[in-house]
Amino acid sequence: MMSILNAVLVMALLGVVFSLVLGLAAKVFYVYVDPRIESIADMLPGANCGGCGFASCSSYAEAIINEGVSPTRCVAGGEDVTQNVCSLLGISAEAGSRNVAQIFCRGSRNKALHLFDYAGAEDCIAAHVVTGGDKACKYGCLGLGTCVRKCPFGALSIGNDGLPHVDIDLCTGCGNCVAVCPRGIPRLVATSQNVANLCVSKDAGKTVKQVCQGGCIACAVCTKQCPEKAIRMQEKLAEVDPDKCTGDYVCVEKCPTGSMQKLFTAEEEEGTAVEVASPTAEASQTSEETEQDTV
Amino acid sequence: MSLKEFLRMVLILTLVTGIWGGLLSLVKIATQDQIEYQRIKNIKAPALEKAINVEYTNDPVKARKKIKVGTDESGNPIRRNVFIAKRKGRVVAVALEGYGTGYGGRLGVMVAIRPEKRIVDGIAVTIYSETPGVGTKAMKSESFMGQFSGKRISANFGGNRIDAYSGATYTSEGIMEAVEKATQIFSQQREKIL
Amino acid sequence: MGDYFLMMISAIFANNILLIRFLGLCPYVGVSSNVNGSVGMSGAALFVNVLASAFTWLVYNYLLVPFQLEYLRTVAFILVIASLVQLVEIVLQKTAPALYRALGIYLPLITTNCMIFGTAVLNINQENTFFEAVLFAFATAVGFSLALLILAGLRERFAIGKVPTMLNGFPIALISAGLMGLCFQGFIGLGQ
Amino acid sequence: MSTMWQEFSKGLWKEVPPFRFVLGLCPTLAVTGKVSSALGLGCGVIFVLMVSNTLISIFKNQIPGKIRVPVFIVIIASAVTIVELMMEAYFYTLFEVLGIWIPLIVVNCLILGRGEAFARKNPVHLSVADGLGMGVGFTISLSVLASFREIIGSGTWFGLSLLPASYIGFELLQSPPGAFICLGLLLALINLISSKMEDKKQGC
Repeated sequence: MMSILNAVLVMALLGVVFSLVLGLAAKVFYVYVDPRIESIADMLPGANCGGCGFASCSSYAEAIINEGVSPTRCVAGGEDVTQNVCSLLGISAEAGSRNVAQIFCRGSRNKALHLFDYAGAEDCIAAHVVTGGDKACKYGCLGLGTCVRKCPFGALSIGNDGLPHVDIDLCTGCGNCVAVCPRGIPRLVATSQNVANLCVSKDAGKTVKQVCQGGCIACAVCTKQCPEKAIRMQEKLAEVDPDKCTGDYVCVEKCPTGSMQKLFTAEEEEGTAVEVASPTAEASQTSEETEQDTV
Repeated sequence: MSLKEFLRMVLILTLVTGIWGGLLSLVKIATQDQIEYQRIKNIKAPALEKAINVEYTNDPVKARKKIKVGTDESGNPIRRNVFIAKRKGRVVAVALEGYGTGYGGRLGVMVAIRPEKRIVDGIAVTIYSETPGVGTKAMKSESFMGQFSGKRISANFGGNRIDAYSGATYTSEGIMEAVEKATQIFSQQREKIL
Repeated sequence: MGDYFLMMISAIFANNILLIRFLGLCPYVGVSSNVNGSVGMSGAALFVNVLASAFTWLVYNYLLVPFQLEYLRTVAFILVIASLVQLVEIVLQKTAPALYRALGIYLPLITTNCMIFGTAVLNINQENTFFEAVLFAFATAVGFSLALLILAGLRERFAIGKVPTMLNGFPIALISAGLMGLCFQGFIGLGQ
Repeated sequence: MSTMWQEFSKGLWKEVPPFRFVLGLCPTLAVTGKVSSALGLGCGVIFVLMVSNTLISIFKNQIPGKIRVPVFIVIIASAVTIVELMMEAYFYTLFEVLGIWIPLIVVNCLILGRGEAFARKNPVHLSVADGLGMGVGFTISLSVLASFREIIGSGTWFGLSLLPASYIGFELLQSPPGAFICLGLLLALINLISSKMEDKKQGC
């Protein structure tokens, strides 16, 4: 009898002590947490899939409140969750522009100079570290599709030109591709922006001209021609200030290499339209296949 | 968190732990005899089998008795298990452990005694920390361990002639000491044991 | 002193908690896919493991043993660990927000980490003193972190390399863990 | 009845732990040196999983959210203690072999995982079916892995010699690192089978 009593008392004691300590600690060490964070976390599916670009649903909820991240990023939850979160925050789901990824390189297979046939690991990070890639331009896109594989939404694909392309309907602006690219080729751009200089090369104009027909050669024509003076040169690159830009596209017309481009328009001049792959591309493909066979 | 909510939380956790504590102690009480039996059987059965040479039909671990052999420093009684082997309902041998000091430390020896003849039936070492290959050789030696069988139990058990195992004097002495202590306990508590 | 040193070496290498004793495997496979995650997990595990071993040792020796309630060990220990983890979470959030942000998401995972509970039970089984228990917990957690970090490094490489599709993911991680285990077993001679 | 069967059977192939859900790995590797110990631990897990799923499902509405995990874990730990005491009393040799792994059932992520993910949200009869299915699936997986390791590692199965006495056991599989490698290969095999099965479906 005594032993039963002992067991009950000791266990109950442990229960009381721990619940008291926890309860008190929760009061003493109380940190104000916006109650909206918890309610948003409850609305989110709780799968911690990482599709939004955050480690867990609760950290996404925190980011929505504290950092003003868009509530439209949860893919797993779909429309319903987005609607619920938006109504909690009192904003409409469609309002304003959103950020999507854009590819800041036009060095396609027939525009950029290729030095050799790359047959190494199919991974941009590896290629960047080991050989620096097959292009003569050491700033441009490596085209091995690491961003494509990283994209949780299937919004990216490698086109026939050997460059990634963004399907802006699928892109949620999660920034996974931006984080993974060793050369910073994908960037997040607001859908309201009209034009952008799609080149990241910091080489001198002469070098750029030698290695790529599509790059920014820092001629500064656009800065002079822009009626709003919305473009200025920075580190051998023309940069557009989207706040000043009114969208009359003078820069796009005047740009000698076509590096300055209209954004978010249907005609993607070069892009997926290139049907015929250049001989170099074919050569590199076949060499890859033979390499795989021997391995 | 309101006070009411807080109290509710404490109460529920306390209730859950308390109830489970009680339930578990019931399970423990229901199983403890069986557990003790299993533990003793697992540890002592091999030594018992070795020590008891006469034929017996019962399970000596099941027919064990606990006897008081003295008190420790704080006055709590020290109890020891005595295993009783029977044939056709008659006690043919009792076995109990004695402890001595060998070369490496404490030595435990299971000593089987035939009560009606007052002689040692056989012995087996239960716990030891002797030097492998030296002290342990004595324990494995038939000629050394076999000497004890048939020795009479008397007040002066040490007077019996036992030859030490050469090269393992300390171990031999430790085993002798343990056997002597076990026989002493038997002599003193004979009535209680039988 | 030498004994303590040997005990630590043995707990870190020859009896590595992950690769030889098989404790704490779930986070091992779960968070080892990148190095950053495993650094966070290692820190959290180290911290909680030492604390939990100290607390469970005290509870066992000063509460359960005097009342002869050793059989309630499992329930009492897990209660201590679960509460401790939650407490650490609450306290860290207030006092060290930076640390909380780094370790926070790994803390709930630790409640059901068999390493913490296993270390507590091993301490009791080995009849360690309080100091030994804390030291053992520390060495164990170091061994855990070591194995976790090495595997995370390996797995970052696998992500780049060409692994046969059927081996991709968990199978290759497990096989490389096995090969690592073989290496760690080579240290067995040291621990004795 | 059919839904109960569904909940039960999903634990046997579709979501079989630890192969599909990599949950509860530690015992999977530690006790699979011999089929008998794998089966013994599996039975313990089935019992604990049934008890915890049932109780959590019954009391799901009474337990406040803030102390949900402590309460769940106390329920699980108590069921484990019952298993521990029973095993010590009636299956002592198994108890000795399994040793520390019996109390460690409590931290098997599978059990808390099912409580959190299933029993907390579903009625009692479905939770029981789910617990039984997952437990049986877990036991079968353990036994399969243990069979591989015991037969190839020492040429026996359930302690019976299967292979001729001249067979020298491949001892790597009996050692801890061998457990990892064996499980890795087994998972690869399952991946292969699943992908082959899908290929066939597409072919039709």
